[in-house]
Amino acid sequence: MATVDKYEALIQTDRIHGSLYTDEKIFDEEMETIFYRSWVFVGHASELPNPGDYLTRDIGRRSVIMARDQNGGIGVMANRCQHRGNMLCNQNRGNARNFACPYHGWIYDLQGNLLDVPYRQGFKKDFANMGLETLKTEIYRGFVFSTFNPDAVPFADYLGRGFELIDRACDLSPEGEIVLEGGWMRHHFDSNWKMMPENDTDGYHVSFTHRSMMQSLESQYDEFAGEEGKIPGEVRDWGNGHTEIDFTGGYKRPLDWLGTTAEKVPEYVRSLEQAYGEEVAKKRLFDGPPHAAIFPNLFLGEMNIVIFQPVSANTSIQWATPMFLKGARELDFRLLRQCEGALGPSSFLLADDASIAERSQKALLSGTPWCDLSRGLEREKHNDDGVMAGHMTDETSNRGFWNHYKQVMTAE
Amino acid sequence: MATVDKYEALIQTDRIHGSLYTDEKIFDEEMETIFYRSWVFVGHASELPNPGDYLTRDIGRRSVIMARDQNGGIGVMANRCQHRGNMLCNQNRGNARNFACPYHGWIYDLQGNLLDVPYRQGFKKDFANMGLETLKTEIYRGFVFSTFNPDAVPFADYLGRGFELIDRACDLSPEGEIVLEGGWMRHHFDSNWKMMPENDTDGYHVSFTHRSMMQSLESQYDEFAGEEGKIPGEVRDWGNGHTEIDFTGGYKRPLDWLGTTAEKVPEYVRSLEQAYGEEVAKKRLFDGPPHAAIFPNLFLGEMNIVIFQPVSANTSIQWATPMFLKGARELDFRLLRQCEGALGPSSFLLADDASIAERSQKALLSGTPWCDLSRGLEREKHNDDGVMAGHMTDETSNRGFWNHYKQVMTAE
Amino acid sequence: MATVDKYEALIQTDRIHGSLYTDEKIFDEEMETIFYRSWVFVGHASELPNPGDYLTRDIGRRSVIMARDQNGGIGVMANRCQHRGNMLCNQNRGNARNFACPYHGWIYDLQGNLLDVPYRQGFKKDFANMGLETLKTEIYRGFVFSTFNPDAVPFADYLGRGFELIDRACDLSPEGEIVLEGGWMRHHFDSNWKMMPENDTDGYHVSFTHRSMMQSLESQYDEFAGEEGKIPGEVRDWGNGHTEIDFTGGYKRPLDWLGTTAEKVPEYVRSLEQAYGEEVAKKRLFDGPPHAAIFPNLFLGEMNIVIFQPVSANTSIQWATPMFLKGARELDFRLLRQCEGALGPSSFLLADDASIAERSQKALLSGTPWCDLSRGLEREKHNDDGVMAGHMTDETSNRGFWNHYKQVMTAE
Amino acid sequence: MNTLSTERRAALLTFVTHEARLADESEYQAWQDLWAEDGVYWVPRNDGDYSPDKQVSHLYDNYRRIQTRVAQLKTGFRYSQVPVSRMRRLLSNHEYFAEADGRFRVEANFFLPEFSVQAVHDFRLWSGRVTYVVSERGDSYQIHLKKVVLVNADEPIPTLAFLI
Amino acid sequence: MNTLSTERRAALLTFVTHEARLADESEYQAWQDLWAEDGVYWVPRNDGDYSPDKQVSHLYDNYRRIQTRVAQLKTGFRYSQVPVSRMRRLLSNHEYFAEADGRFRVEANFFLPEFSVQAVHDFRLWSGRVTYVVSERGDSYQIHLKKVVLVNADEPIPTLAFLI
Amino acid sequence: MNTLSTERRAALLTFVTHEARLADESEYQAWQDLWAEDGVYWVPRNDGDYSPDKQVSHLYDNYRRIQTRVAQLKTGFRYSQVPVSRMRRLLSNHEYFAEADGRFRVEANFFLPEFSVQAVHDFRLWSGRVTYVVSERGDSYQIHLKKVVLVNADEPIPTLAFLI
Ligand code: FES
Ligand code: FES
Ligand code: FES
Ligand SMILES: [Fe+3]
Ligand SMILES: [Fe+3]
Ligand SMILES: [Fe+3]
Repeated sequence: MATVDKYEALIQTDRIHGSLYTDEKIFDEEMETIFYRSWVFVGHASELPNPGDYLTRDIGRRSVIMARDQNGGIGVMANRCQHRGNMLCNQNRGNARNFACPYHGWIYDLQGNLLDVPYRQGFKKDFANMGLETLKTEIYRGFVFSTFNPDAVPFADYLGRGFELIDRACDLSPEGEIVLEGGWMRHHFDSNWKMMPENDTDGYHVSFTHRSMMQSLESQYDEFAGEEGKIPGEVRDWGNGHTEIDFTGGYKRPLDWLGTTAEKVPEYVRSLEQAYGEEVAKKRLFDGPPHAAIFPNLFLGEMNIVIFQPVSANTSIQWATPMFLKGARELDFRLLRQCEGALGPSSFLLADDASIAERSQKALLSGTPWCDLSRGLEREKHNDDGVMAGHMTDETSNRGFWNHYKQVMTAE
Repeated sequence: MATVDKYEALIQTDRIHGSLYTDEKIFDEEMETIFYRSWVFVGHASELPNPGDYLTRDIGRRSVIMARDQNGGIGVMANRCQHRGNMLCNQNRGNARNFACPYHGWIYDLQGNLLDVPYRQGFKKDFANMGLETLKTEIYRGFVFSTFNPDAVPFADYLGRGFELIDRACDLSPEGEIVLEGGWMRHHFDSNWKMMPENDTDGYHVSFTHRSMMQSLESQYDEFAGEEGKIPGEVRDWGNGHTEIDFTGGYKRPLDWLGTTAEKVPEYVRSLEQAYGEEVAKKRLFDGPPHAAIFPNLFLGEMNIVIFQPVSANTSIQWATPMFLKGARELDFRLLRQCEGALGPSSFLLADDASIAERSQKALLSGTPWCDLSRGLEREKHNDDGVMAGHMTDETSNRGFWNHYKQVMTAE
Repeated sequence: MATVDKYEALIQTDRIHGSLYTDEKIFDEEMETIFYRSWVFVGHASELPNPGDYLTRDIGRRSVIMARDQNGGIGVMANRCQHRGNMLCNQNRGNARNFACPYHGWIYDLQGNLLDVPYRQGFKKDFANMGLETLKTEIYRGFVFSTFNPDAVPFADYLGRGFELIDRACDLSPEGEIVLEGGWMRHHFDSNWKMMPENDTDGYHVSFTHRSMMQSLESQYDEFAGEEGKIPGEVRDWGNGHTEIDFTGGYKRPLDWLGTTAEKVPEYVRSLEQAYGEEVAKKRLFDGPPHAAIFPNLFLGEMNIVIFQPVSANTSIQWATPMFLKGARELDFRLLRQCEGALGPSSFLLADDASIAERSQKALLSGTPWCDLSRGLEREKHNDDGVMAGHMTDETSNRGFWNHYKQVMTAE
Repeated sequence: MNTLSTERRAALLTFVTHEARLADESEYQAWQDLWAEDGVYWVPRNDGDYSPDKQVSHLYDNYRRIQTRVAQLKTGFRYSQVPVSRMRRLLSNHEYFAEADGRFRVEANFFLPEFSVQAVHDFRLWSGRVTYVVSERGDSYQIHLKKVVLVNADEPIPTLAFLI
Repeated sequence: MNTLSTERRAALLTFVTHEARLADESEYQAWQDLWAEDGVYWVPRNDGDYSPDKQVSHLYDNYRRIQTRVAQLKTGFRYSQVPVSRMRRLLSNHEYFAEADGRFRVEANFFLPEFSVQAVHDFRLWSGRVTYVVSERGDSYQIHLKKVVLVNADEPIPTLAFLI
Repeated sequence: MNTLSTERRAALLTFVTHEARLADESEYQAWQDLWAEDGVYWVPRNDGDYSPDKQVSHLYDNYRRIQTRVAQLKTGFRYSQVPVSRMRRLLSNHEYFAEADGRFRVEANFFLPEFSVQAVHDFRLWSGRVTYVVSERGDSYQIHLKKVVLVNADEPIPTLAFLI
């Protein structure tokens, strides 16, 4: 109850309190409530093409193993031996028949079942109770979501209209599938994780934070700097904390979002038309991918997939990989270079967002001010499809994030 | 009330408890009570000679901007954008027409007023309420003092007899003004900030901590090592936490405090005589500058100005710059070299004080002992001018600091 | 009472909770209860051969000086000046006539008595009350144990049957004395201190953690990998938290524990026989030294002496030195090389234990699981001598540690 | 093993030392001028034992993108380098090799304790191995490849907006 | 002071640079092959001004123990080096000396920012001075002594299971 | 660009390497003996693009003050160096220049991971660029200027009582 009051007080309609970014106790509560009791994105099935493939990843502060078992199924489990708690895997990825603990040699299968313990006579407990802690897991179009909480809300309730956003991404593939084979950049931020979803769906900062890029490079974002009344596109609150910037309104030609034209990627255009028919393909080629954050830690960043990883109140890691399209792998080279240009530590774009986030974090650590969130409150409105939309420069998307955050943090 | 009791218990007449130096909670309370609710020294007007000149500085953990506006006035304001909290200035100093936030381009004038926000239609709040947080500020002879607390005690009540100490410093200038143009050394200490004012007004340690300097360099401090009964000078508690070592009693000739003689600086002697008359000048040339700490963070360190900057319970920064005298700038070279010799990371003097402070800090972190503060309790007395004075080696000055500290920390 | 309940809940017969390794509050309570209110090992008399010899060491977070005074007595005292708390000694070891504080020159003798303060007239307190804080100290066969708590349980009650273990070590010397003159390696672990006594008396991990050593080097431990029913030796709980692995059962020849034979060290064999008679010597040469942990911080690691030093919940230091035998110093070279091979940062053995401990620590920080401790619960039994013993691979020794730990942490 | 002459090695050492200083001092234009038009500036995401056409890198610039990078830095609004990081990198353990086509390869270990001053004022440590492929141009050299393999290439790394 | 010829110094520099790279890259066998059979590999517990026969060292290997050390690393189960630390050490401030019996001594300062990846993912800093005593073997050299004096030799140090 | 002969450069390298070792090893007197009587030892408070007569420096010693500094260190009671810091600095990226009047200038980047042992037992990192101006004296050189520009010269720095 006290906690509920706290978040009610800190998150107001037109402003939020700076301590939400800096308070380690709030961070702890977020880990428990958001990262351990709710659903989070873990990875993508295409990262584990073969049986025995596994990778490790952190959910909040907890390390998990995501593995493909011999039957081709994908499971997610705690990366910690049930004996004395040793870390089972200390590599980022690999292929294994099973997991052997280096301390005393206990062996688990790819689903986390305890297979054997050395010197079995001395151990009397039932193996069935000694498997790895496994997470409840759901996969939608290859996107693997998990929760530590067996009693979490149904997956569909969590994802809500996020399905539509994932569809929009996958539907760009002639085969309806994305492939994450490009490897992940991991970019360390000395700032709170929530600045990542906020910033990534903030249309207001582009001309200022990215002024140097605007001056030195033509990009698809150029359309979105200009007179207030003439800026195309909009920001959206899809509910459930999922938020978006929609750039479609600013595109002039098909494939603007890929920085190219249909003539230059005829193969891709053709396969999309073959797969979905000319009309559907045309629309998709014009509209392009979503630029949308799925609460709490996934970002469909146009042709990139991004994960937000909280580390502490003051540090986080942003993961990024190009979203390859199954059936259109001739685009890989272009997508790789675009990914490096937009995201990661040396990018033209995110490098500056990261520094701005670190400036903010440092300023917020210095005193505990209110942060204004009122922009566009008066002019946002529900679109026909029921999604709340605002002017490209408005804080509708960020308010969407915070509304949902408050709801989660104050839920019984 | 519990807090009041705590400080009553930790600060006794003849001893103080070690946790006062090491407890992060106490540090937090000091920031709130001393650094954010009371007056502190920020900088000197001479650091900002021209309109548009600004510098950033930390008050406790809070970054502020001190700027000279187009009318020549000096203001102090929080270094944090009122929009989403970004750090406005990330340079130590500069000259600006106004302050533009790099995140979304909000613009503030030199007094902190919000001038403009990009895409104004989306923002409906009254600009008058969205200016930077400004600090209540008073300037005495160029010394800028500020407080975050609009209801702080009147400035004169805070400074008390500190006016006299500042006067003593400024009156050494033929024009009555000091000039801080020499730049600041910043010396990092792995120790609590309170060790700085304590040590700087402690006459007891000189022969021991500074033994190596005594053995390798003649200095004005040589007079103050010797038999207890014959040591000249005294330590003083001026009230309000302001404390002093007065070396005057040990000087043998005019300008001993400058390590020189009247013959060698005839120009200075002449201009002082011209400005104030021979008699007054003579006394000033003999007595020299104060060696006095102004609570909580200013030290008039003879011909140097020093700031104590707390960073955490276990770390602090000591700032130091030579105190140039307007109308006697021919002394600059000498003052620069003396400043480097006495203060800063490579100095003959403070380098050793810093290491001793770090040794103390480490020892106090290791257990929580009492620190004795009884020296000279029986022999201290009020001088004619009402100031409490003790033997050069006594802890009268340190008791003065702690008495006031307790009063501040336990005030309603 | 709440604290009692906490430890009752966290430490169960068949499992313990991971927070015991990671919670900084628990660490603080351990420091108070185990390291400051109970007895701990400090050092060995042979480290201070001459009057005036001293060394500094940390008990928990507190630095102490262990010194041999002019009468040859050994004392242990806080390494902190009674005046303002400065660190008295900042060297690891040395020889001194007395201890002079560098800050204001107070002087203490080798027993910690205050001898002098500079400028005595100003200091009115009784010197008798101003000596260094001295620790209650007992020495058994050169092993120096101390406690900060004047009301600690009698030393004999603390050490319990640990006397027998120390005897077993010292009795290998023809003169009944060990000599610690070889210097200490100090190995930094990013893990909790309790993993050290646990791991050092865990017989279960040897074949797994040390697999690489087993494959590349013959050693006395080879006998202890094999079929469960055929593994010789046993683990023991001696009470009072003292625990052991006894390898004797696996030795085939005298001096197996030294990796040598009687023929190769005839001098040693002869002097042992001369000192104790052939029969006694024979048994000692066969049985060898103990491999036993004395609660909380001493490890008799066969021919090495080891200290566990807690630093924080997540960091510790393991000290190690070879145990030289008075009257058999021709073994020194062999003991030195064995010490380096087994213990310390570059050893064939402990280097891997350290990495395993750090993996465990990291995994335990990631979530708060239970750690199983049930192995061998059903088959452990009391030996004739009343000591609880288990199979070499069982957790009897670790349970012994935790039982005592719980008792100490929940005692009134 | 080292078939290059002492003079050649000395000249190559002088060149890479010069390149390092321009990078340290944020002399963007002069640094760009060292590049050949087929230049590739590469910071792989691990040892570089993958094809940059298949896997993402921290940075994989062709000459055109090098120009863009430099142009962006020169605007003065590249906030991740405002103010510029303070840097004095060390190159050592140089090894020199002759390549085909009259090119030369220099490899060296480096350590760069970047002092970051944009937000966090602290050192950020950069350690790794740099490979240069150069050829003669005028009385100096031009760079065809600069590949910087960080020891923590496959770990989270902070913003890398300066010239490494 | 430096009576060794320029060529000799260059050859010695090439050799120690090569040794450092093998250690960096965990090329265990090739590294072992550099050693002479009377080789001593020593990391003293302070400046090394004590007899290793009287005092314990962090590491004091004769040739046989060097072989054991390498064999253990090569098993792949030396957990303190699974995965291997990522390293690119710097040697600099080289000094060259002629020793008796046709041996040569090279001293250099070094800095090794080990990136540890076994449990804690972070830099561990190693700083000190290395002394090599070598003699010619074939067209290269063999190592008789490698002594590595850490600046924090007499302090607690983390696990040192890689080749330093 | 580098008009100095190979021999000259080698001799200058040997000299600054020697100077660095004396500083590392707290060989105070031998270090002082390297100085010319017009020597200036300067650690500016930023890049050194200001007049030390107008602005304060961390350290600005003429020969007399160098002597005082050394004398103080030699007392054994310079507590900020009791015990002395453990140091092995690296100089690299050397550049060599001829100056007027037969003097020579050597510039190099340096990194010094000081292991501090007076109170806090930990590394303190010092990074920057050092400039020497020297001239021949006997068969070696004497120092007229040693200017040490720290990358964090304009930031708070810890006690710098050793010879940098
Ligand atoms: S901790 Fe995993 S087997 Fe013991
Ligand atoms: S945070 Fe300053 S303009 Fe938005
Ligand atoms: S603190 Fe030891 S003499 Fe003052
Ligand atoms: Fe952005
Ligand atoms: Fe002092
Ligand atoms: Fe072990």
